[in-house]
Amino acid sequence: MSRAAAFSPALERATVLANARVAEGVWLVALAAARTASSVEPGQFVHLRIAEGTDFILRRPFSVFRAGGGRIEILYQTLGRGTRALATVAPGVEMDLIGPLGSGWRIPEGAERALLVAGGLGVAPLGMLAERLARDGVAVTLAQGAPSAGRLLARELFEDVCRRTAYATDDGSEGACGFITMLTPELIAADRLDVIYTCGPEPMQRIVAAQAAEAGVACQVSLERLMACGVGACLSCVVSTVHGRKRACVDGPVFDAADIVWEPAADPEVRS
Amino acid sequence: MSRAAAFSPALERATVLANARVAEGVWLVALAAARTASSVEPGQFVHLRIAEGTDFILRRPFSVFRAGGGRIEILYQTLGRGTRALATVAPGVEMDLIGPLGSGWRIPEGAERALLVAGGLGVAPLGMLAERLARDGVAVTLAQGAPSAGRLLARELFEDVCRRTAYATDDGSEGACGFITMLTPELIAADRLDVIYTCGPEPMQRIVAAQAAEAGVACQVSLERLMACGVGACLSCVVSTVHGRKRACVDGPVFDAADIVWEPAADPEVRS
Amino acid sequence: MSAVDMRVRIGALELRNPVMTASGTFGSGREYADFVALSRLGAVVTKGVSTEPWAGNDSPRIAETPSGMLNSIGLQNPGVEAFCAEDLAWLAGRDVPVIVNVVGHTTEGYVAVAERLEREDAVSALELNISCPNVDEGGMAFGTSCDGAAQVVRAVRAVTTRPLIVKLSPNVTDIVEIARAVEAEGADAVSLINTLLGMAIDTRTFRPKLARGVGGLSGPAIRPVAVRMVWQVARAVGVPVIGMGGIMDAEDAAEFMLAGASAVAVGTANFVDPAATVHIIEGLERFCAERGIGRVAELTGAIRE
Amino acid sequence: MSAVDMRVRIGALELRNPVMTASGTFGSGREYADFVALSRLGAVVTKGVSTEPWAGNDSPRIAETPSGMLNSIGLQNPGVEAFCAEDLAWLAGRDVPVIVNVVGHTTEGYVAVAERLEREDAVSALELNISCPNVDEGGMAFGTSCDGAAQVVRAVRAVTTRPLIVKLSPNVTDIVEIARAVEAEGADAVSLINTLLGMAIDTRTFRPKLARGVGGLSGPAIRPVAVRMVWQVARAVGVPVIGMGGIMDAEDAAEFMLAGASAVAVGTANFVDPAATVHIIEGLERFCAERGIGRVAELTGAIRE
Ligand SMILES: Cc1cc2nc3c(=O)[nH]c(=O)nc-3n(C[C@H](O)[C@H](O)[C@H](O)COP(=O)(O)OP(=O)(O)OC[C@H]3O[C@@H](n4cnc5c(N)ncnc54)[C@H](O)[C@@H]3O)c2cc1C
Ligand SMILES: Cc1cc2nc3c(=O)[nH]c(=O)nc-3n(C[C@H](O)[C@H](O)[C@H](O)COP(=O)(O)OP(=O)(O)OC[C@H]3O[C@@H](n4cnc5c(N)ncnc54)[C@H](O)[C@@H]3O)c2cc1C
Ligand SMILES: Cc1cc2nc3c(=O)[nH]c(=O)nc-3n(C[C@H](O)[C@H](O)[C@H](O)COP(=O)(O)O)c2cc1C
Ligand SMILES: Cc1cc2nc3c(=O)[nH]c(=O)nc-3n(C[C@H](O)[C@H](O)[C@H](O)COP(=O)(O)O)c2cc1C
Ligand code: FES
Ligand code: FES
Repeated sequence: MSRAAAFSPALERATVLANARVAEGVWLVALAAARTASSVEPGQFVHLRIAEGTDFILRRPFSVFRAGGGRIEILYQTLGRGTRALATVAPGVEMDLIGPLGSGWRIPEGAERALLVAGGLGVAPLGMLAERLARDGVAVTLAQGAPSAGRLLARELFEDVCRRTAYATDDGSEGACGFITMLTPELIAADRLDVIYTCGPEPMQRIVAAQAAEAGVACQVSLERLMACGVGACLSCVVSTVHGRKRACVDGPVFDAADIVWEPAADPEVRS
Repeated sequence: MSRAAAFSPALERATVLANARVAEGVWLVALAAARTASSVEPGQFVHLRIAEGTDFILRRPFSVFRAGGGRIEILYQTLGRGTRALATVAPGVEMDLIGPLGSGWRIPEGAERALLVAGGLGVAPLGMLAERLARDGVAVTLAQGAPSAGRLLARELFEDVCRRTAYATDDGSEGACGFITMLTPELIAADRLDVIYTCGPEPMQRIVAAQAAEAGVACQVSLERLMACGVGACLSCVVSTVHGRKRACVDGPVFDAADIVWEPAADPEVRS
Repeated sequence: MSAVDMRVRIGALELRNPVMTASGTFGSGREYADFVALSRLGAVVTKGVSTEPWAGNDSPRIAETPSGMLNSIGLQNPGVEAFCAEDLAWLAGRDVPVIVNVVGHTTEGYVAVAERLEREDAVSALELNISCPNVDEGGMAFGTSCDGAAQVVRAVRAVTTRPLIVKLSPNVTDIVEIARAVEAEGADAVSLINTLLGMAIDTRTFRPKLARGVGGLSGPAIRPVAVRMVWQVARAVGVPVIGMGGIMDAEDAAEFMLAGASAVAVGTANFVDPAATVHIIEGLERFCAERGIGRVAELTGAIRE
Repeated sequence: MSAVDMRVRIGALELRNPVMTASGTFGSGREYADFVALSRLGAVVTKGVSTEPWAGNDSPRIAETPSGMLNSIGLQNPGVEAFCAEDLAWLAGRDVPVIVNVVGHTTEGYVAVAERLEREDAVSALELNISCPNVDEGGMAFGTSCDGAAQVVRAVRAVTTRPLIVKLSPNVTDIVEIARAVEAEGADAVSLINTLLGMAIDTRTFRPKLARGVGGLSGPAIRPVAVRMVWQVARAVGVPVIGMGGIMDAEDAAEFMLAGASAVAVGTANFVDPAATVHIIEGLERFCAERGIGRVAELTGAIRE
C-alpha cells in the first residue's frame, strides 16, 4: 500500500483563472496555486475561503479534480450560499486556500485493475486518481451515475484514461436507467479487481462498499463531513470507524471501507 | 421660506456608472437612479446599501452632490469599512438605495445673497445647492476649508456658479493658512447676506452658526448622525434642539442653526 | 402556486398572517407607509410607550457589529397621551391590528399606560416590554427575575381586557422559568427575544461606541440564540410564542415557526430592506405552497427531532 | 516602529504576549504547527480534558450562522492519561506555556484531572471549563449558578498548586456574581466568554442543523456580548480577566483589553486564518507602537468613559 509522504499544508493565495459552468448546477473553477498544484495527491482537498469579511465564516472544502502546471481545478456543485457565491467569482480575483489537506487514495502495491465508482459530484476526487492510475499502468474502469446524460461529468477525461466506462442515469438518457449500483456487481464480477474506489452520496458508497466486501475486493471510500478547521484541530468532521471516531479532514477523507461504521441514512449532512 | 414639497422616498435599484478617486481619500461615484435623480432636492440624501449579505447590516447615508439626466453623484470620503468597500465597486454593479430622504436646504423667499461654508466633505450637500441658487439668481459665495490645496473639492463646479470663492487650508498651500472660520467673519461682514448655509465638522458648523447669529443672518446647518432606518422610525439619529430631540433623517439633516442645542465637542461620531 | 391559508391565532387575536413588526424598529408604521401597505401585515407593533414622555439616551445611539447592531435608544417616546392622539389616531384607519408596546420604570408606570390604552378601541393587544436593556430603572430589571416579571404582569393583567403579550429578555440564565411565571399570571402570549446586552469600543478613541456604554444587540448575529430560546419556551408553555431576533427573510421566519413560534416579528431587517415584512410574507406563502403546506400555522413546532 | 513590551502577567504566570488560543479550537497546538511557530504565542490552551475518554456528540457537529458558527463537539477527548502521554509530551518541548482546559461531569471528575495534571511539569496553568453548553451533565450546569461554580472551584483549588483560571459561561443573568464567587474560592483568573447556547434549524429538512439540537455560538457575532461581559467582570473582580469571543484581528483584541482584559484568546478565527494568532500578535504590537504605547499591558482597562 503506498501513500505519498504527506506534504505539509500551507495557506496559499490563489488567483482565479477561469470559472465556468460545465453542466446544470455544476461549475469548474481553475486557480493559479503553484504550491498546492505541485504537491497535491489524488483524493486530497483544499479548504477555500469564499470571501473576505464575516459573511462566510467557514471555509469550504473541495477536492482537487486536476492539478498541474501551477494550477488546480475544482469541480463543484452550486448547492448553498457558499457555492452559489463561488460561481459569481470572476477571473483575476484572489482567494485564499489551505492545502493540500487530508489523506488521499492509496494505490495498493502492484495493483493492475481498479474500479472507480462515482455518483454525481463524486467524480471530483477521482479525476486526478484516474490519471495517476493510468500513468502507473493500472487498468481503470469508471462507473458513473448521474440524474441525466447532461449531468455526466468530465467524460472526456475519463474516457481518455480509462479502459472502460459505464454510465447509469436516473432518467435513462444515457447508459442504464437507474442507479449506478445496479451496474457495479457485474463490473466487479467481470474483472479480477485489486481495488475499488468510490465517492458520491453516502448511501451509494455504502452499497458499493458492501458489494466490494461481498466480492472480497479492497474498497476505499471518500466521505464528506462539515469541516471548520480542515487541519484536525476542531473535531467537527468525525467519522465513526471500528477504531473509534476519526477526523475526515486528516485521517480521511479517504478511508478503508471496511473500517467505517455507517451512520443512519437520514444523516442530513449527506446531500450531494 | 420655500422648501420643495417632500417627494416620497422609495427603494431604487441603481447601477454604478463610474466610481473614481478625485482627491486623496475622496471618491466620486455616479449612479444611474432615475427616480431619485428627478426628485431629489438640494441637501437631501440617499441611504445606500453597500453590499448584499449581512457584512454591512446598516446602510450608509450620503448627500446627493449633483443630480440630473437620470443620474446622481455622491462625493465621499473613504473613512471606515463601508466607504472603503464602496471605493472598490466597479461600474455595472447594482446597488440599492432609499431616496430621496430628509429635509434639505431652504431658500428664503426673495433671497439675493448667500454664503456657503464648507469644511472637508461638507461640500457634498452644497453642490446641488450652489447650482440651484445660481439658477435662481442668488449671488453665491463659497468658503471652503481643507487640509491642503489638493483636498479642495469640486472647485470647478463652485468657481463656475459662485460669484466668489474663498479658500483656507491647514497647511497654507492654497488660500488662507488655517481654518475657514477665520475668513467667514469678514465674508459675512462684507455682504448683506440673506442666508448662510454650512456643512462640515460639527465644531466648525457651530462656530459659523455663532458668527451668523452675531451678524443677525439666518443660518442653516446640515448635521451628521449615525442612522439605521433613514426614514424616521428608529430614533437612532436624534439631534438636540430647542424643540426637543429631532430626527436628523427626516426633520433634518438641515436644521435652522438657531434651533440647535450644540452637544459637547468630544462627540465621537463627529469625525469628518 | 396553490392558495395557502396564512392566518394565525395569538390567543383571542386573529392575524391575517404571522408577520408583525418588532417594536421600536417600525416607528408607528407611518414612517414605513411609503414602502409597505400596512394592511398587508399581520400586525403593527408600536415602539415602547410610557405614561410621561421619555427623552431617551444621548447620541451616539447605535453601532454596527458583525451581522448585527447595537442600539441604546432608551425608549424615547412622547408619552401615552401624545401617542394616542397622534400615532394611534393615524394607525386606527389602516386596517391592521395594532399591538402597543408598553414600558415603565415602575409597576405603576406600566399599569397607568395599560389603563389609558383600555379606552382606545384601536388597540388590539398590549405587549409588555419587561426586557429593554436600555433604561436604568425598570425595563430589563423586571424581565430578569421570575418575581419581578410575575409582579408586573399580575398588576397589568388586573387592569386590561386586551390580549396581553409579555416580551421576554434573553439576558437570563433560564428563560423558560420566566415564561412560565408570566404564563401563570395570565399572559396570553410571550414574545421573544428582546436584544442581548452588548458593548463595542472604538479602538481609535478608546471610548464606547454608544454614549450610554452598553446597548442591545439585534440582527442576524443573535438569531441562533433566539431560535434556541423560542424552541425551549414553546415546548414549556401552553400560550403562543411570538418569535423574533435576526429574521431577514422567509426562511428565517420559517425557522422560528418550526422552532415553535405561532407568529414572528421583523426588526432590524426593516433597516436593511424597508419592505422586508412584505417580502417575508410573500416568501412564507411561497415556502408553504412549494411544500404543499396548506396552512402556515402547520409550521408551528413542526421541527423534526 | 519602536519596541513594545508585549509581556503580560496572569497572576503568577508571565506570558510573552497577551494572545493565547481558545480551548477546543487549536487542538493541542500540533495541528497548527504548520502555520504558527508555537513559541510566538502567549500560551496554548488545550482542548478540554476529562479523566476518562469522551466520545463527544454525533454528527453534524457544526453549522454556519451569520458571522458565527454553532458547535456541539461535546468535549470529545482521549482522557487525561492519553492526553499526557501524547499531546502534553509533544507540547512540552515547544517553548510555550501550556494551559490545560479541564472538564468533568462531576466535581470528582474535575478533581481527578487536576490531580493527575499536578504531576506534569509541562502544565503552566489549568483552565477550569465550567461553561461548556455541549454536554448533558456537568459542563454548563456548574457555571450557571454561584453555588455550583464555587463548589467545583473550591474542590479543584484544594488539589492544585498551578495557577487556576476559571472559564465562565455567558448564559447567565449575572456573570459578575459568578465571577465574584469563583474569585472568592481562590481562582487566580477568570476567562470569558464560552459560547452562547444557540440553535439552527434546516428549513429544507425541518431538522436541527446539529445532531444534538442545540450548540454553542462563537465567532464575531458574539463579540459585543463578550466585550460587555469582560467590561462588567473586569471592574468587579480583582483577578485578571482573559477575554475572548469573536476576536478576528488585532483591533478586536485591543477592544477586549480596553474593556479590561489582561490577555485574550483566539478561537473561531483560527478556522478562518490558521495563522490568525500570529497576525493578531503582530497587529497588536503595531497598534501600540503607532499610538506610542510602550507596554501592551497599558491597554488593559484603558477604556475612556
Ligand atoms: C473533503 C471534501 C471534499 C469535497 N469536495 C467537493 C468537490 O470537489 N466538489 C463539490 O461540489 N463539493 C465538494 N464537497 C462538498 C462541498 O464542500 C459542499 O458542497 C460545500 O461546502 C457547500 O457549501 P455551500 O455554502 O454551497 O452550502 P451551505 O449548505 O450553504 O453551507 C453551509 C455549511 O455547510 C457545509 N457543507 C454543506 N454541504 C456540505 C457537504 N456536502 N460536505 C461538506 N460540507 C458541507 C459548508 O462547507 C458550510 O460550512 C467536498 C466536501 C468535503 C468534506
Ligand atoms: C445625512 C448624511 C449625509 C452624509 N453625506 C455624506 C457625503 O455626501 N459624503 C461623505 O463622504 N459622507 C457623508 N456622510 C457621512 C457618511 O455617512 C459616513 O462617512 C459613512 O457612513 C461612513 O461609513 P463607513 O462604513 O466608511 O464608516 P464606519 O465607521 O466603518 O461605519 C460604521 C457605522 O457608522 C456610521 N457612520 C460612520 N461615520 C459616520 C458619519 N460621519 N455620519 C453618519 N454615519 C456615520 C456608518 O454609516 C455605519 O453605520 C453623511 C452622513 C449623513 C448622516
Ligand atoms: C432600534 C431598536 C429599537 C428597539 N426598541 C424597542 C422597544 O421600544 N420596545 C421593545 O420591546 N423592543 C425594542 N427593540 C427590540 C426589537 O423589538 C427586537 O426584539 C429585537 O431587535 C430583535 O429583533 P431583530 O433582530 O429582528 O431586530 C428595539 C430594537 C431596535 C434595533
Ligand atoms: C469547535 C469549538 C470547540 C470548543 N471547545 C471548547 C473546549 O473544549 N473547552 C472550552 O472551554 N471551550 C471550548 N470552546 C469555546 C472557545 O474556547 C471560546 O470560548 C469560544 O469559541 C468563543 O471564542 P471565539 O468566538 O473566538 O471562538 C470551543 C469552541 C469551538 C468553536
Ligand atoms: S475539520 Fe477540524 S478536525 Fe476536521
Ligand atoms: S435613522 Fe432612524 S429615525 Fe433617523
